[in-house]
Amino acid sequence: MNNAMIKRTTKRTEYWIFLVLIIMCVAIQIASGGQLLESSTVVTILRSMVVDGMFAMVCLIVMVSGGFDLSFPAVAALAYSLSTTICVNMGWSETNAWAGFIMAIVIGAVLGMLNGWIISNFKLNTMIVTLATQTLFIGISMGLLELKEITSKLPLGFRTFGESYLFEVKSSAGLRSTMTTMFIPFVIICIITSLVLNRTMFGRALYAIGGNETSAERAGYNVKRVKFWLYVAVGATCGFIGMVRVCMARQSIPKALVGQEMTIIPAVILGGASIFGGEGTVFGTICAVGIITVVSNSMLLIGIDSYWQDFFNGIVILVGVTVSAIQAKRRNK
Amino acid sequence: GSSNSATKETTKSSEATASDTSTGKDAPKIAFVPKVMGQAWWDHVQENVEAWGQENGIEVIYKGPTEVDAAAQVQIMTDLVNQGIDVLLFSPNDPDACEAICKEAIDKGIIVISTEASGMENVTYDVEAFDEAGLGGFLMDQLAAQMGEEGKYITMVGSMTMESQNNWADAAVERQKAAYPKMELVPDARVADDSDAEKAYELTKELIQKYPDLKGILGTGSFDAPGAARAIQELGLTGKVYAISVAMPLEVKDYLLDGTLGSVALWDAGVTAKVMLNLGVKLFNGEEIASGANLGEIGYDKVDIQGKVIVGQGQIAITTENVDDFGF
Amino acid sequence: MQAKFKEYSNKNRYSVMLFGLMILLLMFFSVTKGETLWSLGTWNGIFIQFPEYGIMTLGVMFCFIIGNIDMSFVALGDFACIMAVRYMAGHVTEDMATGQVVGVILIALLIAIAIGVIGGIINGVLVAYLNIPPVMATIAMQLVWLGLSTALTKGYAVTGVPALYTEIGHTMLFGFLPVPLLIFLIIFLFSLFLLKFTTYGKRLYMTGTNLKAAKFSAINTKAMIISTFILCDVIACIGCMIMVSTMNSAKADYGTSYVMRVILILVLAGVLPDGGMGKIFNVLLSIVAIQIIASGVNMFSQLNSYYASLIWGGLLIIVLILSTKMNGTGIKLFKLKKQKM
Amino acid sequence: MSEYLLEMTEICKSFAGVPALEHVNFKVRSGKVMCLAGENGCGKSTLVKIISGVYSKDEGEVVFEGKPIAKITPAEATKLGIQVIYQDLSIFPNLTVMENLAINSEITAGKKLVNRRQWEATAKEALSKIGYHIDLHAKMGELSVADKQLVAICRALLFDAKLIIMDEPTTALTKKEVDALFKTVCQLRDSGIAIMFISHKTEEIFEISDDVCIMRNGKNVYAGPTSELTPKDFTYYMTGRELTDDHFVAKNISKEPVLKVEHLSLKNKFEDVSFELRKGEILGITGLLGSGRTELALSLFGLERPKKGTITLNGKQVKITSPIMAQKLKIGYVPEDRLTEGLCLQQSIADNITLSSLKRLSNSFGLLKHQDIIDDASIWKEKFSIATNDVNKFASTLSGGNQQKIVLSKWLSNDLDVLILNGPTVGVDVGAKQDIHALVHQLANDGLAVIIISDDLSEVVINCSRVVVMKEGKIVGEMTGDKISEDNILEIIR
Ligand SMILES: Nc1ncnc2c1ncn2[C@@H]1O[C@H](COP(=O)(O)OP(=O)(O)OP(=O)(O)O)[C@@H](O)[C@H]1O
Ligand SMILES: Nc1ncnc2c1ncn2[C@@H]1O[C@H](COP(=O)(O)OP(=O)(O)OP(=O)(O)O)[C@@H](O)[C@H]1O
Ligand SMILES: [Mg+2]
Ligand SMILES: [Mg+2]
Repeated sequence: MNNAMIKRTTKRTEYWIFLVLIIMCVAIQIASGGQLLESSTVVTILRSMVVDGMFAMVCLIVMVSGGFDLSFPAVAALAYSLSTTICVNMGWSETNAWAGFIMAIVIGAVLGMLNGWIISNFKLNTMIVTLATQTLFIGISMGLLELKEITSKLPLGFRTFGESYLFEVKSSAGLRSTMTTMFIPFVIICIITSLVLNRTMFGRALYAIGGNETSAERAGYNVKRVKFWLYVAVGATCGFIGMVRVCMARQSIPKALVGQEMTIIPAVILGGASIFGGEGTVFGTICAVGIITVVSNSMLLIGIDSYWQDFFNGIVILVGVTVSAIQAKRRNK
Repeated sequence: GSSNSATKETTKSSEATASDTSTGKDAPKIAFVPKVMGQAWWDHVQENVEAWGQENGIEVIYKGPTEVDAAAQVQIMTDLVNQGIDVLLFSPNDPDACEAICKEAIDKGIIVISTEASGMENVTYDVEAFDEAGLGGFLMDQLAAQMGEEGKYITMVGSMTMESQNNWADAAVERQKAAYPKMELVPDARVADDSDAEKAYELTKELIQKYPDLKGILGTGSFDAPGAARAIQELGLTGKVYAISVAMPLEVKDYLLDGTLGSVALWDAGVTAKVMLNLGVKLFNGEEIASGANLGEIGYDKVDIQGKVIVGQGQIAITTENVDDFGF
Repeated sequence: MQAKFKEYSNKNRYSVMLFGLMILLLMFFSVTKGETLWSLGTWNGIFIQFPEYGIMTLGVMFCFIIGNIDMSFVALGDFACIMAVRYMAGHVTEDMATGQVVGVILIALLIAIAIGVIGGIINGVLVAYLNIPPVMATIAMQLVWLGLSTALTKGYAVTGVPALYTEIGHTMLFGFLPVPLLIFLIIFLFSLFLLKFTTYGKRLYMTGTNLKAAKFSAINTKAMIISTFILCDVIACIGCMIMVSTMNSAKADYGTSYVMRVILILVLAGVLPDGGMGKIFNVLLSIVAIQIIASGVNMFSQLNSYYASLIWGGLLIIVLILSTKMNGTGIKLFKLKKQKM
Repeated sequence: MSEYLLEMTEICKSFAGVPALEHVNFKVRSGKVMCLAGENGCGKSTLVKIISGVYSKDEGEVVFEGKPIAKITPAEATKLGIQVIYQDLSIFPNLTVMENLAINSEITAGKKLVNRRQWEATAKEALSKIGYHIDLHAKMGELSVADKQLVAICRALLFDAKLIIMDEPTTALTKKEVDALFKTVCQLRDSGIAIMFISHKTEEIFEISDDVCIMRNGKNVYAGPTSELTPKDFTYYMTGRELTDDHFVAKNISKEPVLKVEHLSLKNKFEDVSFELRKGEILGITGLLGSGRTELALSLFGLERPKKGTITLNGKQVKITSPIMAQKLKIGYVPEDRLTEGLCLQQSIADNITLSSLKRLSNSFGLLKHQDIIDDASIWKEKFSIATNDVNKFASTLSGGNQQKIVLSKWLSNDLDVLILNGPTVGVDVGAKQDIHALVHQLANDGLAVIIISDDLSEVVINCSRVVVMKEGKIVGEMTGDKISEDNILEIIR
């Protein structure tokens, strides 16, 4: 019984990814002369996981359902830039961040509806649909609406919210680092994703659809409805995440997230999600995002020349996917 | 200023006379190609270009690539040149990449004026707010003064492939080697923040972690100083670590006021754009330009012409005193 | 007659749609900007511009047909060009005779092509032997090539392209045919030939439709995948070398915006990365349509370049929806919905 | 209430204008087994999907328990007591056995949240219905086909089903498992549940059914008690022609074996396998699921690399490392799963037929001879009477049996010494089966050496001049001539 359980656990991708994360942390800790686990570094790494981590959750949930979303950065970008632009244009320079959040969530949901409508009504490759909507959303935001970068005019409420922190730590050198409040939404979104995927019938529907869409339909799920609401929820969440980013970076830049999908999607796949759907866990995804963040945030510490960072990043992803591909092959044997 | 409006008058009148005469020259078709669309910096330029267009009654096509990509920019320039314009103004992502299309444009009789591209061959003129080494040296001088001319520093750029930012950073390092022997460039030498203040913030923290005795960060992109300042402030290192870069005044106002940043550098690209527009019209109307000419904007009333390069005195240090003077 | 057309349009619905699209576009721009559109200069511009990414599109098309995707081709091409330009810059001296310069250029081209082959082999091995999903493998390789180029050049453009080479990109043969367009046409005809008239082409489509079945039919699918990546990356490198001649230099990040554009063109042409689908003529139509939109948007001084994105995205959605409706699936789905409600 | 549980009258259904069902009538009695039979593509699965609400009918009336049902969704059908085990089993390969067992009933119950304990209880209850044991936490996709089948049956039993429909449940099962399944079916029938059973295998239908409904081209041609039919009538109704099942008699067997396999072993799959094959002979290989037959065939075709043993072809010892090499050595292989291994559905029939002989159909520069491809394909279309008017149509437009003929032609158009057929008539209707068998006989008599791997014992008996039985990776028996009979084979297997 216990043996069987151990066997099952060691078969899972997230187990390996977690091991890799630990080994990587130890290796970097040694290579950087003990600088990685310095409290301020840890806080910085956790902080920089926030936005990528939340996007990874969104990406994961879509991938579980057998989809492939390229449009989420564009949705987030359009949602937050439109929302902040409205705030600024209405002269709400003092406005509370919540107004912006609500607007962004609504806009995100509306954009998600377009994705959801197309994907649930027409049998189309989701990657292509979201490629199209991504292009469209960028065109709407920068072409049709001509949304501009907002930095100094960003409403005060947004900035204050972004500056707020949970606690502060002092490193051995006496350097103060603060843990951003935005870490809470990150944790909440991870928990919600995990609960939705594992504890609700909606979540099981996503796995079921990802595993075998016709069977899901025959089992009694309304696949179209599930898919539609999935993309609406994803859109709304993207709007929310976008606003978190605006508050953290204290600037709303319509183009800032474009291309982000190319770093998030590899992380999610590294974490055990399958591009064919039906596989993937929150834990594995967090570990994978952890690996990528730790690596990219400690390149300087371990002495990798800045000019070589892209190369090194590429190699890390390559090694990661190779390991999981080989492992998958072994498992299927 | 008054000189400003004076040029406007002359431009207008010369135009009026031009259209009356038998040469039949209409208002020139002018196009301005920025490095990229939709960034605050270039939005500011766009506003200035549009304002100029309204004042002078000349429609200016303002059109740039959607990504910081030389190839995409050249494609747009190709379109414009082929659709028939009289004056092409641009700021290249990559000067070398634009040579060919510029040559074509000049062969077609188009007046070509570039900026931030002092090395270009196939242009009628190149307008610079300052000379390239000048900005790097200027930034270094400012930083050195704040650091007390000693200590370790590092350079930061928006991305490793941004030509002009790299040039300025190189010039800054040159300047340090020549003038500030007690300052030292750390082994990492240069980092890139992907033109993202959040990344600049993370990088700064990481740098300070790695180099506890780091004293200065010299950035050349407009996101460098704001991001670095946030990290410095959070780490409680105000007055111990200094950062400087090119930046938009209002973006760094808070940091200047609370002393996290001593100063940032700026040139008003909007003004430079207007100068280019004025110059373009003058050339279109057949006027000759010589050293000491007045191009109608502050800093350009007595320009210095070296070959094809017209250099103004456009760079400005932004400090607490003048941060509110710009309105952007 | 009508029935015949119906049958034809059912079989070639993408061609029909793209033709319709093209006519609509031309009509629209004729009405709004007729004078500019129908000037020699505009068409000149269109035909000078699309060859460089058009060539890359033809390369990636092969990858799509076999059911793979390549995200690394521009980064690889840039790397190849950097090496080629370095070689040219190092070996061309002022007092060289034209013949010698041509020799150096040819060697440089061979270097670029060789690097394309290497890049293709790496991609192919990652996908065929290590079973890494192509998207992942090529995104990683894209970073690797970009990183290598950045490290080698410190981010600067590599200059020193001989004048003779730069001329290639700007010479009009017989006074009307730009050399890049000629090269595009040659590669187009070559691809057409490969796809339609050779066993390679047939195997490519079959392997793309069902890799396992192809393997069971005594097709060396691993070799097919690798050779397709080689073909794709070599063609992409040629496209990048044309970019070098128009840009007079090589750099780590030239043409990065072409990756998405190329994918967009292919999808618009009905060449989906699922494999086994698509006609090369539709790709040609799609390339031209995309360029007409880009150039068309540039004719309006009040529209910024992002409008091209807007139109591309919108059109792609419409084309996708129409294509499922013509398939019958779209209509069926609607019916199902109605009856259920 | 009538004695009938389900009554279907005048059912019509067409897809995009093409009729699939035309005025179908039949009735199902409670506590009886009704068999639905008919050629490939005659509309059996479509009919099932109409009953279960996956498709909606165009015309006609469905009456269940005396109440007419107008519109129905799959979930509502479940509530009414209709359970379907689809042809493809409708399982979720990425979920565990427990989840697969419980998910349907949870959905039907309209649950919004997941209660693990409840799920586990449900799953255990389901398994207990037929007293079947399996690891609840195993991944469904990793189970064997037979286990998947049983899980699907358990899942169906969870509901208080009044009608259970099984769409070709025996195609992937061997005799032993079929027997186990039939036992379960009898149990269910005796407890008063109506069973609707779809099959292509005549023997099975006569073994299990009380009533039968035979369909042809979307119309039903017979509906009534099975006892009133003879097998001969049955096939006549199904195909519209008289069929004679000729036993294969090898006419000209070569002296020297063309293929000789000695002590071949593949780790965990099969061990120490030796046999000989002569020209003009048809060798049958049969055995239980997982006995390693497929791997043996794959080893002969270069897709597996056996570590030990030798393969001798025409007197020369060879190492076969790839299908390309196998083709060069004149070995052909028709895979067991035609959809994933045999066909490129979205390509033309002609391209599929000629896929492995492109070298012959091109010149020395690799240039295709387009006309030859069409001609070649047309020859096979005639020879095999493939039901299509145009070889340029997609392979997906054909019915299952005709698709199988394409896969066969693909290899037969090569010049072969040895042809290996793995499950050549799986899911193929009797008519097409007959055609395929006749052709194989003719080929063997023309000097081809054939290996048939099959679960269908009657197929093995009719077609083979020699039979090898495998069990757990070893050859456990061999028989020739008159010794070949279903009983003898079964005896060895058990
Ligand atoms: N979704 C669909 N769209 C169009 N045609 C369909 C569809 N489903 C089935 N058909 C057609 O309806 C006919 C009946 O198909 P069905 O699947 O019911 O056959 P079947 O009797 O189950 O065959 P088999 O024995 O091969 O399982 C076939 O000609 C098939 O091509
Ligand atoms: N000795 C063994 N140990 C463990 N697993 C085995 C062994 N032999 C077979 N199996 C497993 O049994 C399953 C079926 O095996 P295989 O494909 O060889 O069956 P087969 O006899 O060809 O059946 P069929 O042709 O009816 O599909 C596979 O999952 C295989 O891994
Ligand atoms: Mg069926
Ligand atoms: Mg098998």
